Amino acid sequence: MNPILVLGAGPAGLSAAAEIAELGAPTILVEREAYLGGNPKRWHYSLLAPDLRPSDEILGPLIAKVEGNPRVQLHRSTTVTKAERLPKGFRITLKTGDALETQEVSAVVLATGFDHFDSRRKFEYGYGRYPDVLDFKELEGMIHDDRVLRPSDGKPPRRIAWILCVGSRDLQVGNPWCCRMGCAVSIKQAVEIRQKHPDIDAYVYYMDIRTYGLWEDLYWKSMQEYGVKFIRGRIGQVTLAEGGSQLLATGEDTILRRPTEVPFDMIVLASGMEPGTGTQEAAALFGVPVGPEGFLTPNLSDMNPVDSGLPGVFLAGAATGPKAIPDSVTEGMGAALRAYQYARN
Amino acid sequence: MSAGISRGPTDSVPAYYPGCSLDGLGKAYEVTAQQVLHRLGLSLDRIVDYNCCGATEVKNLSQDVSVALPARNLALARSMGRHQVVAACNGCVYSLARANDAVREPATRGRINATLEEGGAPTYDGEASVQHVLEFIHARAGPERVRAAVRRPLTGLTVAPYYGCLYTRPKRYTGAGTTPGADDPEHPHFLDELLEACGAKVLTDFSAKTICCGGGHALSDLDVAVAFSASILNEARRAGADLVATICPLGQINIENHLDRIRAAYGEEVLRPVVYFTQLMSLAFGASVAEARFRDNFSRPDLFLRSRGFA
Amino acid sequence: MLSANEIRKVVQERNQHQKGTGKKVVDVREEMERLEAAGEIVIHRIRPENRPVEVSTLFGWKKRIPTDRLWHHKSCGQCGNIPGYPSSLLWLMNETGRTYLNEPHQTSCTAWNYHGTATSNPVALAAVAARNFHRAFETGHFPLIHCGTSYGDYKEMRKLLVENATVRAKVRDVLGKMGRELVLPEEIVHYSEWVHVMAPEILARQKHRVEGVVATVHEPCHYYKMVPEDAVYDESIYAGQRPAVPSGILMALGAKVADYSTWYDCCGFGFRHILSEREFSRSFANLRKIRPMVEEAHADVAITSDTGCVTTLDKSQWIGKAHGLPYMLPVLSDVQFAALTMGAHPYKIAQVHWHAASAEALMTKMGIDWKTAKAEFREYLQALKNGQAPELLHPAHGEIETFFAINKGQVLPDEAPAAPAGAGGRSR
Amino acid sequence: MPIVEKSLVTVDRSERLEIEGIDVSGDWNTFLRSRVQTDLDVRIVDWIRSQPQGDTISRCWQCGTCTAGCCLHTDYGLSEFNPRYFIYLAQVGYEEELRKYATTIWRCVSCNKCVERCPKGVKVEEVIHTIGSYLEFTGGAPESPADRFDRAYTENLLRRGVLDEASLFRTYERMEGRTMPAGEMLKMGFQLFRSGRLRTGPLAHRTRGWRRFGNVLREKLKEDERCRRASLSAAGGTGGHSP
Amino acid sequence: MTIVAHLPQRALTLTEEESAAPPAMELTGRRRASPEERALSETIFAEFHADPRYHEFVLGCLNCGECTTGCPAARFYDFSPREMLQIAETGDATTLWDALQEKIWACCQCYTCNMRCRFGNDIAGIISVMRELSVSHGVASTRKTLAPFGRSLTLLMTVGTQVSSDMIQPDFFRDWGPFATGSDRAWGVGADIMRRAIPSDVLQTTRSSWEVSVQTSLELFRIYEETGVLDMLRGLDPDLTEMLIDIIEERREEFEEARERFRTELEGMSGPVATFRG
Repeated sequence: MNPILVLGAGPAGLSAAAEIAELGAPTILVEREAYLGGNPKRWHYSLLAPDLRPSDEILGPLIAKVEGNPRVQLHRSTTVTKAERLPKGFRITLKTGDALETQEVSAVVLATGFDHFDSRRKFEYGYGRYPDVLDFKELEGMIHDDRVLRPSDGKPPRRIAWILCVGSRDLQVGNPWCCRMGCAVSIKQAVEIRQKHPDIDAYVYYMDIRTYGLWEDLYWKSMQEYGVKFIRGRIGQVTLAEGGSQLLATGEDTILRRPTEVPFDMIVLASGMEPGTGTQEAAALFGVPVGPEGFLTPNLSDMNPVDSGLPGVFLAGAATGPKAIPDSVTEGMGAALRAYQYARN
Repeated sequence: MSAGISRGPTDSVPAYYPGCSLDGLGKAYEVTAQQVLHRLGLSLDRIVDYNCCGATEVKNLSQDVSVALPARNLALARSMGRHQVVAACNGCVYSLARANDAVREPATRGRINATLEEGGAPTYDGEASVQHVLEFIHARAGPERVRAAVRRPLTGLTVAPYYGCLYTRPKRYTGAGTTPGADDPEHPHFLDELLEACGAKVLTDFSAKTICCGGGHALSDLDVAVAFSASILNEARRAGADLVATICPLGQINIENHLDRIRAAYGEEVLRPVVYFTQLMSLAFGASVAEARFRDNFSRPDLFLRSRGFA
Repeated sequence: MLSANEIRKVVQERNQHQKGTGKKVVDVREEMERLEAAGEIVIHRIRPENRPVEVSTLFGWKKRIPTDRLWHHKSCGQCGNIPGYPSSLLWLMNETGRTYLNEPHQTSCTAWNYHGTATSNPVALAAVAARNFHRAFETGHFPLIHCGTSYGDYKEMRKLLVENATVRAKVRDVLGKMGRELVLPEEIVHYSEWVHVMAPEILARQKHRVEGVVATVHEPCHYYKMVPEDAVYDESIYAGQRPAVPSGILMALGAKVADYSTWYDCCGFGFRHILSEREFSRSFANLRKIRPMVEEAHADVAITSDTGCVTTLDKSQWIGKAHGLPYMLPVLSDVQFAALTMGAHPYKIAQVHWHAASAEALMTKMGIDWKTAKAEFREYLQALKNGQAPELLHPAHGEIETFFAINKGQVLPDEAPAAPAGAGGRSR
Repeated sequence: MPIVEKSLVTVDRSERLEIEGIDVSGDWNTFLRSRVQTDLDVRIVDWIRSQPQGDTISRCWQCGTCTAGCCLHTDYGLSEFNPRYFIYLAQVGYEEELRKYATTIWRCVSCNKCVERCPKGVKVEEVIHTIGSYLEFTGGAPESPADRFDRAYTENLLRRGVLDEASLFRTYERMEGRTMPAGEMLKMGFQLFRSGRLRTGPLAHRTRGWRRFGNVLREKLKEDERCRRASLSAAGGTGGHSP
Repeated sequence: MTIVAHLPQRALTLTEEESAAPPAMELTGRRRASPEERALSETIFAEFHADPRYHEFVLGCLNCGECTTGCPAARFYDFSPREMLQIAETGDATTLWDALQEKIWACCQCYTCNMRCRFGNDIAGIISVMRELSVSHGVASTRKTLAPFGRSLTLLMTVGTQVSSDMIQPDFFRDWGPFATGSDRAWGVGADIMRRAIPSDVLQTTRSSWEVSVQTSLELFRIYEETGVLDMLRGLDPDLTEMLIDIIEERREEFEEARERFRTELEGMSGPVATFRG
């Protein structure tokens, strides 16, 4: 049996590769970056919502399962440049640096993941212009390293605001979908900061809170136990406050029904999820249809979300839409199983 | 919250907490309640040296005082060896139950017991459950035994049952809806059943059953108190009631206290006699209009009842 | 990092495929071609003799700005109370050797009234626009819109006429009754776009250096917030994140264009408010615009490119003194400023005396000898009083018109008896 | 110039003003006052959370169930009485806006429907009263009739352990500067006396051994109030001052 | 259950009007709409939803409030574009009616809300639709609001401009200070001379912003007649409308007479009279 190709080594890809190996089949795991772990690794995610466990605790074992596994052929800093359909599977060309390598694979799992929305595209928030306007992925790193300080002057902030739905649910930037994670992750960050620095006031500007299912607990606790404040209404623009040392967040408090203009020391943007860099390429290489949002589309998303509908091509994780890590891991397993079944028959 | 309030063991003769109202302006309530309990073969043991429960007022000034006041009464009941305290006033039921809720927290209980000790009162172990006298009658006797005890059915009387706010509310304290023997928090019906058993026509869909009478502001916010009292009477009128039967002494007093104002603002036609439910039960059990102390009520139900042939 | 234009292109493409509420922005010019082919409309095309210059707009689309043989579509507010605004533009055209037509066969766009009192409707607005479009067409001159609101309104109306067959039919019917047909200009062109593309020629004639001048720009809302895809953007100006006009000309002239936090805000004109609710206009203009311009950006002058904005920002300042806001920051249009740098007479041409906030300090900074000019102007006024004929920038329009174009005595009734009060008059 | 939207604005103006020889009195110099909310003060909610009656405030998620059932808001039509809104203002820390309701918030009739229905276990009624206390303690706002009644009531019961209703009635009416017409008073007194209910003054009930307990509670009450106010100033107050 | 609101004021039987009235009015002292106003509000509500622009402008709302962020009116008025969109989207006849009384007039029509809206709503546009309706139905408060516009409406209807220099009288614009009108104060000559000093003859008119040919003004009036604007104006101010019709009628006659007198000159010309001949 030819090996099964897994494209992308984020939570979904890692889980798929580990599972295929577990089933006893050979796997080729291809990752564009030099490291394994995808976005969580890239941005040094701190604790993960909703259970507040360190991301390393989840990713660590997954990475360990593929690293040094004789059935998993690891290709870091590698992309797939060509895929020819065979009667069964594909002949693929791998490119590492300048080196090209051709292999035959019996099935493919596409786990190309997502990219965080580039907040510079939301001009009115001044991300990239004002150093104290952060993207929440950067704050993740700061929390991870326990150095929550204002980039502008290195001082600890007194008052932080989170703006939800940046680059999500917004036709202005062309992303009308919900990123699913923004609420939970922002609230989690606020909780982490309040835990460690109770003197920092945390405000979350929201339209709706979508801590769906059991994640609601995080939202409730953040209010009751950690005193995170929620202001309904979005910030429409961020400018420098008088004196220039603080940021002025202007918006409407839709409960107060009045415009608000409040100075903050730091503003955190909950940047949404967009189709990953590799997604378009993968779609083109393997002929998987892409939906209007730019994510890969399963054939029957409600019946079998990991089947592309094309023989031998399976999908997992945030490549098909915004997804949480546990869901991505689960989909990785599902896709692995389907790919294995296909490859074996 | 959905677990309900643990009621603990029941007493054959629970402690009875009269509260200031029943010893004061609501004397008719107390007298007729005793008559009714007696006829139904139920008895209660009065807490002799009770003190005011603090109602809804004291808590606005001090949490600890507002818990210590009812806690002293509960402690007295416990020192009488009782697990159950029955009160006839909605406000008392609320305060006592609220104290129970507060002392569930060990720190609070410690603080309250220190206060009790300092004041020379027995300490409270948090083990007394609180019940409204209506619930008590309903649970111990029930409509069947009431029906059996009726000597003179209240035939021809259309009664609007008025429960008031704090009888069931909030269920967090009273356990309404989730505790066996407690009434429904949104649609209470125990009074309906008892009065029906007495032969009266009860307006079970009376829309003002649990609305507030404004009694909390009986003196301090006359506009609200008058409007709310009037609205209860007006709803009774709209529903075709002859009189309003209540289980809440504050409600009764509040409405009656404002009769002149209600008359002036909304006209004579809105007015209806307002009686304690035990007065009606007592009447049904054979007491005379005088014995059931209908003359005590400012709204003069005695005149009305005599006009309907009740002696 | 994508450039602003690239981002907008991505968004535009994605929105075109968006399910649900995504509004697909269609290039109305393509639709116009289709309609013309179907014989429904006539396109007033920009011809070589209009000497067009190409610029790019919000989505990176190209827009051609004609620079010659233009039909001035005037602005009622400008002509009414800041006449130095159109005068400077005409002067600039004379100086740069452009031909144009400034004639009485036009109405205003009537959109000020519509946005102020709503005593109109889209069909009427479209018909008014189309009447003016046709008039320009029959003169063989390309319309150049002086006013930001007219520009916004005409963009909207052109879009409406293209997209809505019912309105189109109604308007064609109305026009037919007055012997006109439905003509839509290939581009709706704002005068500030003309100034923008004329920058090299203006620069070549610049007399006064303005390096020392700090200017703050107020971007007129109706220029870019209505039908945004028609506004001019340039990747070299604010990284393409804000409209390129009128900032571009100031940058080209060498003025320091200073940023301030409320650049995105409206001026407070409010259409209705500037006449009957000036409490609002003055509060907004002073507190949200002038104060930040002065205190954050330390501006010497506020530059804008619309009638209403000049009016509001300028005239509202004086009363600020009553509330501790004694700024009196000069407010000029881009074209007045450009004309001044080219040596236009500050009073005869730029007519700065119509402005409430004095521009004298600014002119000193620009090296303009306004004192002499002022004395000249005073003499000129006396001469006019003594019956001297006025100096005109162009031949008197009577020569191009039939006799009853003007009938001064009867244009307006002397008084309007039914009107309760004058515009902005006290009604109590 | 007319301000047509009179009900939509608040204004700053000088009734008499002349600038550079021009009379610009009244409308001519009127400026509108900004409605923009600029302050957020966590100290309000911190204090309320620290009070046993207010500790549930942070659970509120603004669903509005409380207001939907509020008899003052819904039945009485006092639309500015909005418990959900009061909680929000306190939660987020809009002190100035909250203070506008100082004269409304005490009108809560304590019917507890809000507490009954709150899906998150906020003791709304108690929280509302705590917010009221906050406003009273910090704002130097005049004591509300409800506060006066609470005090009169508590005073009254602390005297004998049980309430002397007639005396409470008299005391409170006096506090409010109201007097019952003599005729009415006599009529009522007679009816109460006849039915054996007029037990006031020396005739009133008294709880045995109350003196000691009452004194302890009195001290407790004073101590509590002192603590509440102290915790407020320890929290930095919010610019207000104790009356 | 709004029980208190059911309380009668002395009268025990509710009149038909009372029972149909929106609740809670007696106690709060808010003015209750008269039956005529209620009927009108229903008509306006129906017309509002029937307007073809309704579905084009109102798409949906996340209640994010970004529209309000940049709204100038919201800074000073108890007004927010979000609220207006909510009224448009979910309001009933009463809420729409209430909005027509004051709030629609607070809007500055600056279109900042449209530019900000992440849902693509046309909020300024839908407010215009509301305004149009209240104008054409002559809503009393609208008539009051627009009362000061008699002069500019006259100018607009007769020559198609809106503001002329003789309208900026120092006494009506005291807040603009002594030099706002470019006037005689500083220069010692009258307003007519100040206008003469403008270097374009078309602009030298004091009574209109620029000179407008008679033919053009008649064409404009024709447009108003044909497109229903005159009817709208009639709803707003019938007297003004009649006066304008008289003015225009007179002018038409003069125009026809002039056309007759200069027939020879015009002979052979087709289409519009005022043709460019340069």
